[in-house]
Amino acid sequence: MIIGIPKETFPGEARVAMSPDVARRLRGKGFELRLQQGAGLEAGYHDDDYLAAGVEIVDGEAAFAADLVVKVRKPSLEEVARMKEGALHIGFLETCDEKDEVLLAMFERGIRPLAMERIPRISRAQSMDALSSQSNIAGYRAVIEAAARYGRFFPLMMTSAGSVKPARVVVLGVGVAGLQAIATARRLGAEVYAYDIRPETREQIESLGAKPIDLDLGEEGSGAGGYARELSEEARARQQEMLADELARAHVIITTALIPCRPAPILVTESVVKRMREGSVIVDLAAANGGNCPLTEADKVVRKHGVVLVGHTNYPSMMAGDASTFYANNVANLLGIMFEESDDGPHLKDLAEDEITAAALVAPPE
Amino acid sequence: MIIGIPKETFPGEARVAMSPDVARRLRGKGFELRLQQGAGLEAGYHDDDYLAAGVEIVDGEAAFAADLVVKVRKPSLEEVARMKEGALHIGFLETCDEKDEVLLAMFERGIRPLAMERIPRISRAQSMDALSSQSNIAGYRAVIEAAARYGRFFPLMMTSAGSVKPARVVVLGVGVAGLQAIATARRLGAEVYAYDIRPETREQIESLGAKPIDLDLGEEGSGAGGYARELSEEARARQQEMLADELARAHVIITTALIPCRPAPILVTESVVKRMREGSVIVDLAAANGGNCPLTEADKVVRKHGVVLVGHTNYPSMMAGDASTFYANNVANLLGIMFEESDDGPHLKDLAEDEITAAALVAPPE
Amino acid sequence: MEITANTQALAYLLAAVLFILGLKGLTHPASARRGNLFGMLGMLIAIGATLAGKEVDSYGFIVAGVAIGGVIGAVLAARVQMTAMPQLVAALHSFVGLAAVLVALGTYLNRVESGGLTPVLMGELSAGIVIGAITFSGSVIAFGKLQGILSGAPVVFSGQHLLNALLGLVTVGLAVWFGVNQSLWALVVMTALAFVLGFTLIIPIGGADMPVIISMLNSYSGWAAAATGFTLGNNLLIIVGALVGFSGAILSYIMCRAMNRSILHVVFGGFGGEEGEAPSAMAAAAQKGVKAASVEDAIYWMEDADKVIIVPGYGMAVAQAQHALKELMELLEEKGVEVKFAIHPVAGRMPGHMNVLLAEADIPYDHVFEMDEINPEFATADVALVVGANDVTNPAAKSDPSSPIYGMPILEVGKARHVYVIKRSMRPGYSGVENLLYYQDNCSLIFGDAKEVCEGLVTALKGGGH
Amino acid sequence: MEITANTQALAYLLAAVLFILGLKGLTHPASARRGNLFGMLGMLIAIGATLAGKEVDSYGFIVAGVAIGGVIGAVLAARVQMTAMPQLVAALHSFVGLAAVLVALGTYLNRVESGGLTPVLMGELSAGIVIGAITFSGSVIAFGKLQGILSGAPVVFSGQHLLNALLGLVTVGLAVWFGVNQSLWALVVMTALAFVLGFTLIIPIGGADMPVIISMLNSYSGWAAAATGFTLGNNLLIIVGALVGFSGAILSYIMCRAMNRSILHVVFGGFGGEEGEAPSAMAAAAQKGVKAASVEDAIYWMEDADKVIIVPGYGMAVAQAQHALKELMELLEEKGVEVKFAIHPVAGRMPGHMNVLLAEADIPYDHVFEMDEINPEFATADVALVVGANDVTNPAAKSDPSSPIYGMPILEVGKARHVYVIKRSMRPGYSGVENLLYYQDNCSLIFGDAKEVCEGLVTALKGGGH
Amino acid sequence: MPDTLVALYVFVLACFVGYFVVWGVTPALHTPLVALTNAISGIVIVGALLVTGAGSAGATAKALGFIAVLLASINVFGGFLVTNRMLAMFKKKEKK
Amino acid sequence: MPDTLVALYVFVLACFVGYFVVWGVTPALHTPLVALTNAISGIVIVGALLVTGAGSAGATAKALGFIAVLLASINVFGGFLVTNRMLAMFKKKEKK
Ligand SMILES: NC(=O)c1ccc[n+]([C@@H]2O[C@H](COP(=O)([O-])OP(=O)(O)OC[C@H]3O[C@@H](n4cnc5c(N)ncnc54)[C@H](OP(=O)(O)O)[C@@H]3O)[C@@H](O)[C@H]2O)c1
Ligand SMILES: NC(=O)c1ccc[n+]([C@@H]2O[C@H](COP(=O)([O-])OP(=O)(O)OC[C@H]3O[C@@H](n4cnc5c(N)ncnc54)[C@H](OP(=O)(O)O)[C@@H]3O)[C@@H](O)[C@H]2O)c1
Ligand SMILES: NC(=O)c1ccc[n+]([C@@H]2O[C@H](COP(=O)([O-])OP(=O)(O)OC[C@H]3O[C@@H](n4cnc5c(N)ncnc54)[C@H](O)[C@@H]3O)[C@@H](O)[C@H]2O)c1
Ligand SMILES: NC(=O)c1ccc[n+]([C@@H]2O[C@H](COP(=O)([O-])OP(=O)(O)OC[C@H]3O[C@@H](n4cnc5c(N)ncnc54)[C@H](O)[C@@H]3O)[C@@H](O)[C@H]2O)c1
Repeated sequence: MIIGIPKETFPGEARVAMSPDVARRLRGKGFELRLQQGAGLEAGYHDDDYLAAGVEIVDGEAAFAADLVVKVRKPSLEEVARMKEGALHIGFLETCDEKDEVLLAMFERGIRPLAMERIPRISRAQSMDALSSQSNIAGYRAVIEAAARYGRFFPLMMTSAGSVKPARVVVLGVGVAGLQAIATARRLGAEVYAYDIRPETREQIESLGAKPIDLDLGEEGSGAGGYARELSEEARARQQEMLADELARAHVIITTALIPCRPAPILVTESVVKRMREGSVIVDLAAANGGNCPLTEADKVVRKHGVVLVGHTNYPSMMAGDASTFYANNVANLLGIMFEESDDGPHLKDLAEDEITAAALVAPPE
Repeated sequence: MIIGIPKETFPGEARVAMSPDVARRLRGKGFELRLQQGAGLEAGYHDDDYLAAGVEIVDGEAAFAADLVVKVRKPSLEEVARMKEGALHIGFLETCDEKDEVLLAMFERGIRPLAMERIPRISRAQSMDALSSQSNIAGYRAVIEAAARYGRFFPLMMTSAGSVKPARVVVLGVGVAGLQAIATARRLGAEVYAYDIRPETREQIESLGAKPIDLDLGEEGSGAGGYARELSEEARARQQEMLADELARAHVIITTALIPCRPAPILVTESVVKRMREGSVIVDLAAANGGNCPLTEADKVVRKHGVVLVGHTNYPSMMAGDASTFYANNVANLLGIMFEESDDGPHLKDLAEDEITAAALVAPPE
Repeated sequence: MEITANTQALAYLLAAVLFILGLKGLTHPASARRGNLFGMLGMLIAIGATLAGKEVDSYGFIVAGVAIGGVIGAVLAARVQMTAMPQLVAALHSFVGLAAVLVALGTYLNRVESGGLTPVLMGELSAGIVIGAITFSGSVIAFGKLQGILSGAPVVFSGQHLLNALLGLVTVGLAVWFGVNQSLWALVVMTALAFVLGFTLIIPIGGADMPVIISMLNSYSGWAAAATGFTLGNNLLIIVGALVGFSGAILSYIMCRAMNRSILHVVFGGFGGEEGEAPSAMAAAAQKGVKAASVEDAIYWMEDADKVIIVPGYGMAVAQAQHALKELMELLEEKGVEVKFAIHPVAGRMPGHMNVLLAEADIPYDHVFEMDEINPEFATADVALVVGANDVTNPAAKSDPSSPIYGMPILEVGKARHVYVIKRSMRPGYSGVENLLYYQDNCSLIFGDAKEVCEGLVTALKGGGH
Repeated sequence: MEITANTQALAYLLAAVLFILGLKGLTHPASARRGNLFGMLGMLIAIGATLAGKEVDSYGFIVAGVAIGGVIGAVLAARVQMTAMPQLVAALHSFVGLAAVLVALGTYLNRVESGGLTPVLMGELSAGIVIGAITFSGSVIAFGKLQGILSGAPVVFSGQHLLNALLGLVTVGLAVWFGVNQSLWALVVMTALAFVLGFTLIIPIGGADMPVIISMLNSYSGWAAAATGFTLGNNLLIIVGALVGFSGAILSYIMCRAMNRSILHVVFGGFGGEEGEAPSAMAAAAQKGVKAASVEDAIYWMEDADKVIIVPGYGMAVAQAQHALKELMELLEEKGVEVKFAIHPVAGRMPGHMNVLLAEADIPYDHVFEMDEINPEFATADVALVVGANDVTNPAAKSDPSSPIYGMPILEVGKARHVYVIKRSMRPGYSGVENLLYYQDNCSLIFGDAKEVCEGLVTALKGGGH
Repeated sequence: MPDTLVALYVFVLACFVGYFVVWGVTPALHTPLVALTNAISGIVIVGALLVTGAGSAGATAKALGFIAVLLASINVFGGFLVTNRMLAMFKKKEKK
Repeated sequence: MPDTLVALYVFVLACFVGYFVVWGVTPALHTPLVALTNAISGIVIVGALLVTGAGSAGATAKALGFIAVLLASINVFGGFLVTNRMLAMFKKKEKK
């Protein structure tokens, strides 16, 4: 079983789908690995490190021409064309649309794609859940970004040259990223408030020492599989209104509210932004899906009404070293349930049998 | 007594020497304040805020033509020319050379400069000590900067996608900035080591939960007034050598070692930088004085031998809001001992009488 | 060899002192075994001095009785299963009660012959008989409940307290009648009623309260002995009886307090009846056959363990117990215990949840281990302390393919010598699966908020008092 | 009205029970006043029963003695300065001792006449006289030292223990001689020697240990009373004597433990002699006239205060006591105490030093106040707890223009009702200036590492035992 | 003092001792302590001995006494041995 | 039992009570407790009364007894009142 790891070509992507350590582990299980030259460089992993782990360093063609291609980001049409017929592909597919052209191109060539984002959120699958592992990084990084862009202290400080009040940080959306953001902002000494529509997050917020914001929307926010569901029109308006005062008093807002395959809900309206103090910061982790604040511009940092709006869409890539290791671990754990060890190397199991692989495998549309 | 607050003209300087709140306090004591239009804008203070505090908004000329000019940075020759003869000037003078041309220009025009950096480090003067208040900001900000430039986590993290070890942060020089850097890095969850030549810092390092690095240099490092003294050639070499291994294992180094009026001691040599892991970060707070690492380039962020070297020289300006408030408080406290309240406004006291003002006042060279 | 009354009195005093020291010794593990020895020695001296005294001059029955009784007692004690101890103690109690009744009756008979019956004596006699009889039948019921012959469930019926009060009054009335009129039938009916009273007093009490009741019956048997002492004019019996009587009562009170029960509620089954959260968790646990433990039980094993592994989970986060854990760690380390923290990769509700909190509490990184590193160490740990973790310790993940967490690697806490789990109830964790760990022999649950329990552990570890 | 011996015995028993309840009551503030009442009642019953008994049939001297003594005692007690209490107690002790000697001598004289002298009685008599005499002269010395008539410094001379042992032996020898030979001169010499022994036993003991010695002499006076009881065959005296004797001894031990002293060292002045850190800090404090206090003293005022203000300083950081302070805060708040933290702008060694640490311990921001906000509140605080802060609380900054910190604004902790300062020694803080706060009347120092002391406060607050 | 009064004195004092003696017991020792107290309450054996051993005792009394001795003996022997077994479980391992 | 033996019983038991009774005293109450114990030790007054009040007592004994009564009275009255004064200081303010 030959695994190919091409270099990521998505603009600004610094991650790589495999780390030297994980590669060594997979080698031990009988996989052959081929890494495109320089694929790990931006994540801080040199070709030499991979070589030492038993990985073959190849060119781009060879990396794609493997039995199993492991990538981080969605491949381009051109990349699909370079893959072997009937190969397996593991990576984020970044689409909810089964008729997506890249998917169709894969199906056409008999390539079976496993979408990392479709791995179900059950306890057993947590070690393969790349969405979580990367969100975690985004949550941490978002706070660092906010602190770096905020022209004041996060912590309370009483000094002989005067006192500064702690920054008031509000985190919207308390999934994996939101929780890590809460934790990190708390560490830096900010006063942290958080809000989510799923009521079970209340206890989780408090378990990190932050304060939950309670709103009564008259509607239940928990959806299937631990995700949130989309609110009714009416409830959304009520939510915006009820949040407004809390948000206007905030100095830093970190938004992470997402609903799978839907545009991100709007939580921070322009009128709220106008009311915020000069120099406040909004880090919008939902920027790629339209943003939780309509003023955010994806992949840009802009200043509007005196507020800095950070619209980066790829935080994990800013911490490519750890992000790549996490991702590689997720992939390796997934391979662990996909293959059976045997004397002549790993054997692919029936992917329909395990609920995890069954869910991750994208089937051609009927 | 008219106090003029001009806009800072030093490139990249965002601070202002007065904040609206402090201005209000000084107004209450009978001072008249004239602020150059837009002087506070970059620090997040609008002219309106000052107006509301009773400050007159004037043009640059009027701001300089006051009885007492309060600035942050050293004035230019041209600015000195705009000041009134016999006026007082309060601000950093940024020189140890009494024959400095700006100083000479002042003396020539009978202007009496009080240098903020010369305020003695005695308990009583702590509230006027702008060096401390600004160093404090630099220490905090240096860590935020490091975290933003470091492609990995600071904290230990054990997750289902693998574990990351905490970042190993070494702080060199444990003055005000160093202590705040230790505290901030610890908050973010890094493993923090610190070193200073003054032995009394050991306990202070531990009081922040970090680990002191002990070196035996065979020489005492404490100088007068709480500052360090310069080491002998021999001791310096021994220091570099003994630190090398500790530093090579570090992922983030924050250097703050300074000796007043001397070039910064070299603590991180090029050979150490070469040994550091790819992607490590060095934040050199001594960059303006030549740097504690010879590879640092002042005011630039460079990558050498895979290590990111941050050479910013004006961290307080990155947090201009809080920095300006602190500075303004320091100035106001200094004014508090310079002037006597009386019915017809504040009266200047004999500056030679109080040990603090006596030390801050720069006398013309004989 | 016959001894004088004075020598006997001195010997009795010595025996009494030894009993006191014995009881005191049993309050602390370090002196407990010595305490038991003191008790034995005291009993030896007491019996010896009695036999050597001038009142005893016929030994046949005595030797036979002691020999037979001794052998039976020794065999019982040696053979009984550790788990059947409570029953045995209940059975032994009943013997004391019956013996007290018999002694009183015997004394009565002897005195009737020798003619030394005074109202005071008759009163003392009655007290001995009544208390002894209650002790006897009460203990028999307790034995039955513990042994499973009778249902362990509390048998509560309306009017129960009224009935008891009535029975008690009538019994006392009969005692007075007997004292005044020396009427034998009064004696007989009184004795019978006392037996009934013992029955009605204990039958309503549920199995969970049995330990307290055993202690309470113990106290009764002490009073019976004291009454006998009064009857016989024997100071040793009085001292020891009072000692046992009062200390038994206090002990019952202490046990109730530790179990968060009201003593009134226990002694008069079904009284009060409102139960706090802890007991109901305990009740649920008892129903499932899960062992509940106290903070002190855990400390007992932790304080001189070689290695303690602490396993934090989401409950630690909810309770914000990390600071208390830090203190616990420090105290244990002061006592030379090696303390490690075991972090499961998915403990808590976000990646690194435990790490953030442990770091906040300043728990050094070198004490914190990930699952793969620490799993082999559980087998060598004396105590695994699970603080609000659940799913991540559930052996069902390894053994039960139908479980939704099947296949998830877990922390193998079950391999430690003793496992103590801190949680508030029998409710499951995030995955909703019941934790099989709790049914293991070496595992006990300490119910309560993680922070409060951990603070309790700290306090207990610091000792406090005496 | 004369009562029978039986009634008297019952009354005596009641009195004894009241004394026991009285002492028990005094162990806890809530029951202390009731305890004292019990004591008084017990004494009233004891005296009443004695006077009503058949042994007493001449009342003249008695009424006179009680009247005069009562008035003197009452006046003394009402007039004495609070600070002179220890002296008064010492003086009262001496009276008990002397009374015991006189009673023994009187009994001897009475018996010589009525002719009931047995060796046992003579032994009991001797014990009463010797212990009484030691109590008397020892208390006189203690009084002298406390009153300042004698130097408070320990008077240690070589051979002192040998001398005491010798004196003791000779006294015992004389007692035996007296018992066997009824020799009056032996009695007289023995009495004299016992007085001397009291002197030589107490004179070496330093002023700091006087509280313990007072309690020890108390114990002696109890034994003297018990001996008198044996002589007179009076069970009440025996019970109360033993009670006072033993509890006094235990109390001395407890006090020594609380002060970190060795009881041997105290009772035989100059024994052992090695002193730990704490006592030496205490010694330095005592020398400067600064009050040292215990954790329990501070808790006594804190636990039902309305407001406690905690002032952390560099010492809290050094000791890393912030987590313990958090727990202290929570416990106090549970008891309804308002807790605030007062942060001086230059506390610690860097700007915001305290803020970082308090945030680490999760102390909510709304509990943390800066100097200007909190200074007006000290006047309404019941307790200001200064944890390792020094310079920032030094009133010299306001009052002493020659001080290097003159002009620095400070936290005005001195205005609180009680101030407790936790630090390890009498060493000054960063500025090297002595802190005038410590000499204020309302200020006491608790010596020790800030973390340990704060944990001690937490433990004490939780109660522990009984 | 008459014997009954003496007995009362002794009784009252012993009650106090009983009250104080078990406070502060470690919960882990609750059960062994009950067992020991039980064993000690076997002191009625002294009464049984006195009844049985009295030369003057009638046959019925002797029989009653005999049973009492037997029962109390079971209690005494059984009680102490059970306590001992319980305490054996509490033997901690030696510290290195 | 002979009186001396009774006395011994009572003495031993009272010693135990004395041993147990003051454990757990709050340190703040150390001094008042000493004061109360002192007052209680004034129980020698009972002895003094017996000596003085005995009809058979000689003059010397009476004199000694009188002084003893006087001294012990000072102690009793002084002791309890002093304790009371000390405890008054310990009155806490009422909680609202
Ligand atoms: N780490 C992640 O990223 C992540 C994300 C999402 C889900 N999860 C899931 O979360 C679970 C984590 O396992 P876990 O063992 O840490 O937690 P858990 O299985 O959810 O168990 C937590 C236990 O703590 C107890 N508890 C709650 N509050 C308490 C308090 N105040 N005091 C004492 N006990 C308290 C609860 O029992 P009582 O109610 O009886 O007290 C509960 O049984 C796994 O199933 C994992 O898959 C993890
Ligand atoms: N905040 C700043 O930026 C800064 C910077 C530099 C200097 N300073 C100066 O530092 C001082 C700060 O005042 P401060 O009141 O916080 O500190 P301080 O005056 O230095 O007093 C600290 C006290 O804590 C005690 N201590 C030390 N370790 C302890 C431990 N482990 N346990 C208990 N006590 C301990 C010490 O007494 P023992 O030795 O007897 O225990 C000492 O008296 C001021 O003089 C200020 O001017 C401040
Ligand atoms: N196996 C597992 O047990 C496992 C693994 C990973 C995540 N999870 C759970 O899955 C859930 C989702 O995690 P995620 O980080 O991927 O979520 P996500 O990225 O899909 O969304 C982020 C958060 O935004 C919230 N949100 C959506 N609409 C909102 C609105 N209008 N207002 C406020 N908040 C809104 C969601 O509730 C969610 O908490 C979490 O509960 C997480 O714990 C479980
Ligand atoms: N009034 C006061 O009490 C007061 C106020 C402010 C600062 N201070 C004290 O003044 C001192 C200096 O503070 P600062 O921040 O201005 O110092 P700084 O900026 O002058 O120097 C920073 C640190 O670098 C260290 N250093 C110099 N050469 C070094 C070398 N070769 N190797 C390692 N370290 C070296 C110095 O010891 C100092 O700690 C501190 O002790 C501070 O606490 C006192």
